[in-house]
Amino acid sequence: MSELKSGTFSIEELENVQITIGSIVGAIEKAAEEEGDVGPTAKPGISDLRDWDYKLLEKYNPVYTPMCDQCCYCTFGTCDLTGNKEGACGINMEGHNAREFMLRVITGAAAHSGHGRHLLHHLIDLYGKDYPLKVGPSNIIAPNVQLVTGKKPETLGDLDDALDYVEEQLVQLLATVHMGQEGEAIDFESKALHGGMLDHVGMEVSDIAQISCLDMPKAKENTSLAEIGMGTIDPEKPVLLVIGHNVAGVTNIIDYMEEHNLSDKIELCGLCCTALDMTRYRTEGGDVPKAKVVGTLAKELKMIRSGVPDVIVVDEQCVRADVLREARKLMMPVITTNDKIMYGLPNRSNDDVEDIINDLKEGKQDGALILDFEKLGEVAPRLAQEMSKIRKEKGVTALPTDEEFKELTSRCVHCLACELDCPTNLPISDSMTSAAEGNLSPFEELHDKCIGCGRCEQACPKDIPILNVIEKAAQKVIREEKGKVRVGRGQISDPEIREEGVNLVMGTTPGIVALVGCSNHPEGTKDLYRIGDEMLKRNYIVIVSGCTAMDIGMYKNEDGETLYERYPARFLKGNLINVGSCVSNSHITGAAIKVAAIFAQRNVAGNYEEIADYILNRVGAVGVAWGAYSQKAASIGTGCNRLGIPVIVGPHGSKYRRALIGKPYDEEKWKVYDARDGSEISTPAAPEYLLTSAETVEELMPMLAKSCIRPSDNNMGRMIKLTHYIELSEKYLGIMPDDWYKFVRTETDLPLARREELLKILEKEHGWEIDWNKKKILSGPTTKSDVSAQPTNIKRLCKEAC
Amino acid sequence: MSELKSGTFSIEELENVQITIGSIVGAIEKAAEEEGDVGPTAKPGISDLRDWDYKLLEKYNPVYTPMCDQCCYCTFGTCDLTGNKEGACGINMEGHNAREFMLRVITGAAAHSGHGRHLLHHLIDLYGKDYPLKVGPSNIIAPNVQLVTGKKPETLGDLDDALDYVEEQLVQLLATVHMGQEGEAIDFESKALHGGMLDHVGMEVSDIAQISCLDMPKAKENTSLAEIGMGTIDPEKPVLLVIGHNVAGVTNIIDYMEEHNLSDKIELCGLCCTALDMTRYRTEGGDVPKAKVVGTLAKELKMIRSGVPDVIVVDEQCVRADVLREARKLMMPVITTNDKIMYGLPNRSNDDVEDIINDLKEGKQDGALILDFEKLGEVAPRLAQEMSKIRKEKGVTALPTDEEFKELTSRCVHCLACELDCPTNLPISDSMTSAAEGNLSPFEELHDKCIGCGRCEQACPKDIPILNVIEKAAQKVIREEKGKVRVGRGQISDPEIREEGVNLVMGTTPGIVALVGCSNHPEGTKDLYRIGDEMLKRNYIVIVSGCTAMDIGMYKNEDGETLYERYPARFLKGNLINVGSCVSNSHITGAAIKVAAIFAQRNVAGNYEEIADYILNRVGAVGVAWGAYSQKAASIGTGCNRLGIPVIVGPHGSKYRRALIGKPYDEEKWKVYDARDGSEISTPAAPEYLLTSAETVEELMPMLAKSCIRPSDNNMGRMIKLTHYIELSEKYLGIMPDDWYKFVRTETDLPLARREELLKILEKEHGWEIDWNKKKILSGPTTKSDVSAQPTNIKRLCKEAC
Amino acid sequence: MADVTKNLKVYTTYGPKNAKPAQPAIVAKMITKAKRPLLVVGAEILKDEKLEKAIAIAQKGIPVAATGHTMKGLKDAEGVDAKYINIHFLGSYLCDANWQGLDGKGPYDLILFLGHKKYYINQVLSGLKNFSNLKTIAIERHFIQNASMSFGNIKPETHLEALDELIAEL
Amino acid sequence: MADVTKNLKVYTTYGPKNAKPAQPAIVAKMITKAKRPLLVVGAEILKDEKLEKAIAIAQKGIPVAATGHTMKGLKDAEGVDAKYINIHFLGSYLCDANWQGLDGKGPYDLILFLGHKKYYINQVLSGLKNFSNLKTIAIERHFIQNASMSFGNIKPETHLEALDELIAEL
Ligand code: SF4
Ligand code: SF4
Ligand code: SF4
Ligand code: SF4
Ligand code: SF4
Ligand code: SF4
Ligand code: SF4
Ligand code: SF4
Repeated sequence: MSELKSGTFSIEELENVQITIGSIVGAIEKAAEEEGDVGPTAKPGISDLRDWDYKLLEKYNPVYTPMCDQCCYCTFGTCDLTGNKEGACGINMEGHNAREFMLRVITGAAAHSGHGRHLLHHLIDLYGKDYPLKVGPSNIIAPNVQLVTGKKPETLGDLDDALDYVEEQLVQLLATVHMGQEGEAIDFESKALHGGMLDHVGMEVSDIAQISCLDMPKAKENTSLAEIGMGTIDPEKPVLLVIGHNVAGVTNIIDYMEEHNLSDKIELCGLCCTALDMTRYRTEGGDVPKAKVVGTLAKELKMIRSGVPDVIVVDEQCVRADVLREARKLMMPVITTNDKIMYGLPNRSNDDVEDIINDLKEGKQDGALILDFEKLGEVAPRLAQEMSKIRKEKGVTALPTDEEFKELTSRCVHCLACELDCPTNLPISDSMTSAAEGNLSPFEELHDKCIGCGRCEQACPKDIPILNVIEKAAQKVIREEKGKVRVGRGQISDPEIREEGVNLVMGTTPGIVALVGCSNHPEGTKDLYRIGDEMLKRNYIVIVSGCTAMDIGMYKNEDGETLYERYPARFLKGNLINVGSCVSNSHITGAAIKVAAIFAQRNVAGNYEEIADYILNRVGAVGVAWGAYSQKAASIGTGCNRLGIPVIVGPHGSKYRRALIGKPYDEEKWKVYDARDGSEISTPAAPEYLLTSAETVEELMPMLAKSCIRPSDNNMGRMIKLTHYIELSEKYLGIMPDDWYKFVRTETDLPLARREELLKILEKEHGWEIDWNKKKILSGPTTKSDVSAQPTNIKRLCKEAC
Repeated sequence: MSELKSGTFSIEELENVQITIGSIVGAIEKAAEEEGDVGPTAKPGISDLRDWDYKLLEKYNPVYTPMCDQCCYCTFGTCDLTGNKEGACGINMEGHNAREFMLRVITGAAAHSGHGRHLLHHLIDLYGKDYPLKVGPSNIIAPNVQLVTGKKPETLGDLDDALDYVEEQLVQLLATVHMGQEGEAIDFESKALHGGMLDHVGMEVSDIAQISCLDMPKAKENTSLAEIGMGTIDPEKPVLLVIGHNVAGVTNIIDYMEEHNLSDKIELCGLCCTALDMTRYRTEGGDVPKAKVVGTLAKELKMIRSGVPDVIVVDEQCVRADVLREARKLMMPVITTNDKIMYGLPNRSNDDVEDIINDLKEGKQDGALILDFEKLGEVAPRLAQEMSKIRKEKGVTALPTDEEFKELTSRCVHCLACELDCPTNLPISDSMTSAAEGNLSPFEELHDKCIGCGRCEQACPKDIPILNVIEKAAQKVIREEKGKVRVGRGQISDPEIREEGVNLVMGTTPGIVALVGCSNHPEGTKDLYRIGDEMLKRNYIVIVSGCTAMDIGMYKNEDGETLYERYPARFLKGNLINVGSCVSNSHITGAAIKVAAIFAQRNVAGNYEEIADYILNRVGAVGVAWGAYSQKAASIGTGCNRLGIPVIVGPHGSKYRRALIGKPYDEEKWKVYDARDGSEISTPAAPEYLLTSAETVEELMPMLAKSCIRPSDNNMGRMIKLTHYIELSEKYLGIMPDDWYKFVRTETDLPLARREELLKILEKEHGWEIDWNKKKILSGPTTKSDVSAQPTNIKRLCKEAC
Repeated sequence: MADVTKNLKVYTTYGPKNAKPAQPAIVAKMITKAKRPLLVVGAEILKDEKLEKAIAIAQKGIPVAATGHTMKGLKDAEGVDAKYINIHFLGSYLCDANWQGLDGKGPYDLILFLGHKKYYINQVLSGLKNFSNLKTIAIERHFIQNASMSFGNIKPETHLEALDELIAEL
Repeated sequence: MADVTKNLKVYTTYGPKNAKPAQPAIVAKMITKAKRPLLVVGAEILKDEKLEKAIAIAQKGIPVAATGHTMKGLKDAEGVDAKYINIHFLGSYLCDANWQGLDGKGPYDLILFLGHKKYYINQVLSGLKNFSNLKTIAIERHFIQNASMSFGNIKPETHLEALDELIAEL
């Protein structure tokens, strides 16, 4: 075919056919838009969903808890904003904090969509723009993309277009971080919500691209189980460790290993989401995962310090900045494979494979940047074999010997500097004393709570390698760190939604609890197991992803079974679903969107406000980012929030600087419209927050149950949800909740077994009128019981309105 | 024409012609690339120019001066990094600071390209994608775009493509701000340089789009002079004040005013770059500018507090965050017109013009968001007329009366809190004393140094409205604030470069001094006048833009003439050129690129490294951002740096956190190759830094002369440059510079008038051998005099190399 | 007497405004003077003898906001007026001049904090410090810089001793 | 005696590590003990009597780095060994263990600062504090938190008095 240039021209011998390249491109765009109904906000700009944001923000007020009282953005500063003072540009603490929060959100969103962009370039290079998207038995292939951009993507090339939009918008948002832009906190809040929404588009693009091209499970129920834990790694074999989030390059390593029969000979293992995505690679058919998972970010430094890896390959995101510095000490070459992390290493992408291997083997360089994945595929496993020999020969040791351990623990002068510096103020000093006396259990306990950050070591005036001491002390525990993680299954399929949607909207499935985020837990990884266990027993749908999907698989019941082994993985009540890696979080919002689209037949494309309103009022879902630390968790949570899904973070999450918390005592604020006639319905605050932190797992449990209550629940649903709320409060706090009665609209809402008792309380403590013969409530509830009411926050969706 | 969808299909009756839409798009891309030679780095990714960056960074070392010893990016933090400690993610202070710097750079770049995107959407809406770019008599329409993307843009639509690239890359860079990405400072440095380069593409896109569509001067020499200064505004007329950087909406106001004969009846004036761009609008033919300029960001609060404006319209960037809060107190409605700044105001874009005017007039709302520029065009001037009447009737007063002034100045308890909070620690307390005693001159003096930030007021325990006191005291001075600013002329044209290029490369034009940036001057605005005056007298080409273009026009000589009136505006030695607003800064780098392209016939498209190397070694240009405060100044400067242009900032600029400074005493580092044969040439460090700060204007002067010395200067050029260097050092520091001799290669390099004196010094102090008969240097210089040497830092560009 | 204000070292700082050192006797005096004090007790008290101290303070007639799952330890204590509330919610309500308190009896004027994770309570207090005028006192074993007043970084034993002194003076 | 360390208030803070208060006599003692002290003088001294004080200190045999255009005031002073250098360059070279000083005689061990803009010198010192082990002493009229030691925020008169004391003890 001859090459066409831009401009108007005609095709040979066909004078009256004129093609204008510009307009063909335009026509493509137009055609795509016209596919089906498109709602009012396809590819919304910053201001297009502002009305919706304002509705949310009126109910859910930004609560600012600054990480710093100063602003140091521009050279007019540093400005002291303490007490909501104004800086030199006129911005006050509220405005600046909202801006700071937004910056974190767009940083997270950029990490995901930047990852998506890299992956997409790579996959389009390999498979072409016309390669079709394949995500499983669904018509709604990409709910977030379709909802936001107004277009249903069909090919890899279509994803390009969605990313263009995301990138354009992220740059608009980043622009507003500049001094002298937005002046009011509320509009920074709206911008933050915008960024969160974009994040889910970026994540979805990333994940469906890799699902489609890399033979990952496509909405499969029974994916395989992968091995997880430091205890599962065989240190006798050459160990090739990969760290990061972007599996692109690693697939070449796996392929090379298979082609060269190395799969059994090399221990290929990973940390963070790359690990999860390795287990998804080519397991669509139910194959055994091709790699082991070591664990989360919290294990990075611990794994390196163990001395076990022979070669480290890093890609992007959540990779400790000191990997090269740490690995160097232990003769582990580091290969960087992505321009986001290059560590100052020489670019060997264009060099001969043998030369690279030789230079690294001989220690001429600490590592190499290899952007050519073909070469990476060969270099990494071959080098691991070589290094394994060399390192064993040289007797590279890592953790202290027993003698050194004694010396180190005795060296401690108990100055407590380490504890002051430890993000969680762990009791290092006392543990040193115990360890010196031969009692390792304090350190064993500490090991689980320790996120392996190394900050204690930076502070110690006696230069004790504290983390090594902890790890040495916990060797016994670490050897037992063996768990299972179900391979990420990708999307929730349309048929599943069709089956379960009604239960969710009516409330007879008590709710969806999405456990996401990282490993910054306040009290160790068992927290997650406890949450999952409790909620699964109670028939909640528990969805996990990323690091949480890992940590939750590290605990077993007395039968030695992890939760994954005990609970099935369909989108049904009482099921435990691992969607996949961080970018798979988009499938959680995706499922909520699908409920509105499939169960309620709402139009998806470009119809954000209506769908979000539907979800806020009717889909009892709550997100938990218990160990959230990263900016990505902020953007994921914020994306959930704009879509009407509340999110709870662990105590460290208060450092995101802002929460969205309602004031249930301000009853005027909680009215909704009835879409049937535009009349107002008084409702209790449900949910009463969009983003908050919780202090302990025990506090979290009843909060979860309460967070799943929605105005649309029918009586049965309400009864089920109230039962769990009351039971969990009694179990974990020892008390009936203060506000349970607010959710009661009729006697049939009350848990059957306790109906009489509760009616009495209603009469006595709240002055409700009860007809004791019929056991009926005569007066009291704020909300009238009316199953067919259609709660909405949007006036224009009401029949009689506007 | 029928609409085409994506996919393969054939045209009626022409079965063997098949068109694949996907590949047409591809073909367009390909075709564009093949237009002329494309160098090795079209649309470079983060890693593609890393080798070049490393070459720069080896000579010019990052110097970190943190603004804060902590990092608060993620919830593992806050981490204490004092003393280059590592945080919880393993990043150390160096790495984090490099990251912080990069974040500021991409924030600036995003502000510019986000602005460009908004403008481009708007102009494409009005004029279509095929609208041709028109920038004046040049073949190189967009040197930065062509250099970086490898494509020469011809239409508005082509600019779209360039912005897509910029946005994609900015998001990649923002992604690396996330915790757990890049680990080494040097690669964050390379990323920062990447961001700076992108910024110039974004700026160029913005400016050539508006030049093309809005009848702005197109590389014109003798543009008109606009009035500038608070003293030029007639408060008796209705005053409509616009603030910001994006002229898009304001053009509708101007048009409306002309159509309705209001131009004489309303005082339309502006602050910051929107003001400059208003004066450019439709003055291509030399028309009188359609608006007055009030001044820079430093005048924003002062202008509002004066009470003079009746209505304020803001767009984006450099707009004080408290405009609405301040204006409210003085009954000035505020109209926001861009989604980057919305101030929480109700969106009236879809409302009736009369309704909007009435609501604002009656004070029902403090202001309105109007994104529809047609409506804005009508509302703003009409409202200004209405408000002028109303505000005069109500007798809205602003500055204190004489009596109030007395009371306020006496109220001061001299606690010095204000001075501690003032960014420049101005002597407020003593000035209060003087003022109370009737002596206003200390405050008059302070007024010029005061950047109107209002921080002092936030600190005052006696609630003295300090800024009002200052402004009241300075009323006499303010009434005299009347200057001139030459309307921005846009690009330097190809013919100009053809004429002047040789003088620049040979050094016979002593150099280009680009004065850019904001109003954060250490000692008041006269600083800039002094610099301009000195360098123009010495035949340097002085280029100005943005706030500097404003401030430099505020001073006059004894004949009452500004520098603009004294010096012509062609790209020739001794000329003073105002390129335009902030985004016009791209024309400064553009001119340097053109020198390489036109004078040296180097290929531009996608040939970044070679062009930058050329500029670094041969184009004696230096940028000065004396009052830089904003992130944009950081990105502009960094873009200059990657292209080989050194930049000096004022003392506040040290708060950008990092400089790039060489070590001249480490002589090994300063060798360059001779492109003729790949041999090494020893040269003195010239320039010896890429980014540094200077303490005073006096220090700056000799630095400027020295910064224009380049290895390629011929004898005549070298003599001229050395003369200025020595003279300026003697004039401003009182001494001969220490290092002047390092630049001498032969006796003809020495200033003629002082040749004998200098030869003596060379003999006596530096031990050089002199033939006193012939007055010739026999031995001594490190660099051999060889006019045809071709200095380069890139081995592959050498003939005998590789 | 327990000197609780010796070690006021901060690991990282929020800015120029930091808590003033507080000695137990002074704190007791301030509580006595306050019209509507509130004791905010966190779940860390469940881990050791701090629980008894918290109860003893509450028994002096100071209403308690029990955050986290602290109610577990307080619900059966006699003479303790404690209600559960999420601490982040509490932080938000306290900045609202219209909030009438846990019992609806009107706004509080002095807030005491005991039994919280250091980093968490500092965050909550960062909100109160910047967006309210409330007097806040941390009687924790760490220096809580975002309170108006705080004990220093002290040893657990000193901490218990200081709490006893405080109780004695109420 | 001028008490120069009374007011150590910071407007904003860089972090937990701040300058220790320095009294003139102590500073004098430290200078006397130092092997290679350097006095870095900024252009603010040209504005008042600080110029004389700077010269007097320099005349005690301490080499001077004259930043900005300070040479204007020093070039004709007798017995003063002063060289011009840009302060940002100086900050960079001082972090380089290989730099042999302005006169090539080897690295400095104690750096004094006088006559600089507060915000500017704090920035330069922020580099030295984080990336060198040099002892740095600010004898300015503001508390310079990023120095190792500093005078406090004092009045101009007190400042001159303190400098006199310092000179007297050298
Ligand atoms: S905002 Fe963060 S980086 Fe800036 S001063 Fe505060 S702690 Fe430091
Ligand atoms: S952005 Fe505003 S508050 Fe922040 S440092 Fe600059 S002037 Fe100060
Ligand atoms: S490595 Fe563990 S013990 Fe040390 S500071 Fe980090 S979390 Fe605390
Ligand atoms: S910092 Fe070091 S010496 Fe001090 S308590 Fe911790 S381990 Fe012991
Ligand atoms: S990004 Fe690193 S240094 Fe910064 S707060 Fe997070 S863990 Fe600490
Ligand atoms: S802060 Fe107010 S009272 Fe104190 S010196 Fe300044 S103007 Fe006077
Ligand atoms: S308004 Fe002027 S005097 Fe006041 S703090 Fe700002 S610069 Fe200083
Ligand atoms: S020069 Fe600076 S202050 Fe002026 S308009 Fe441009 S960015 Fe804003």
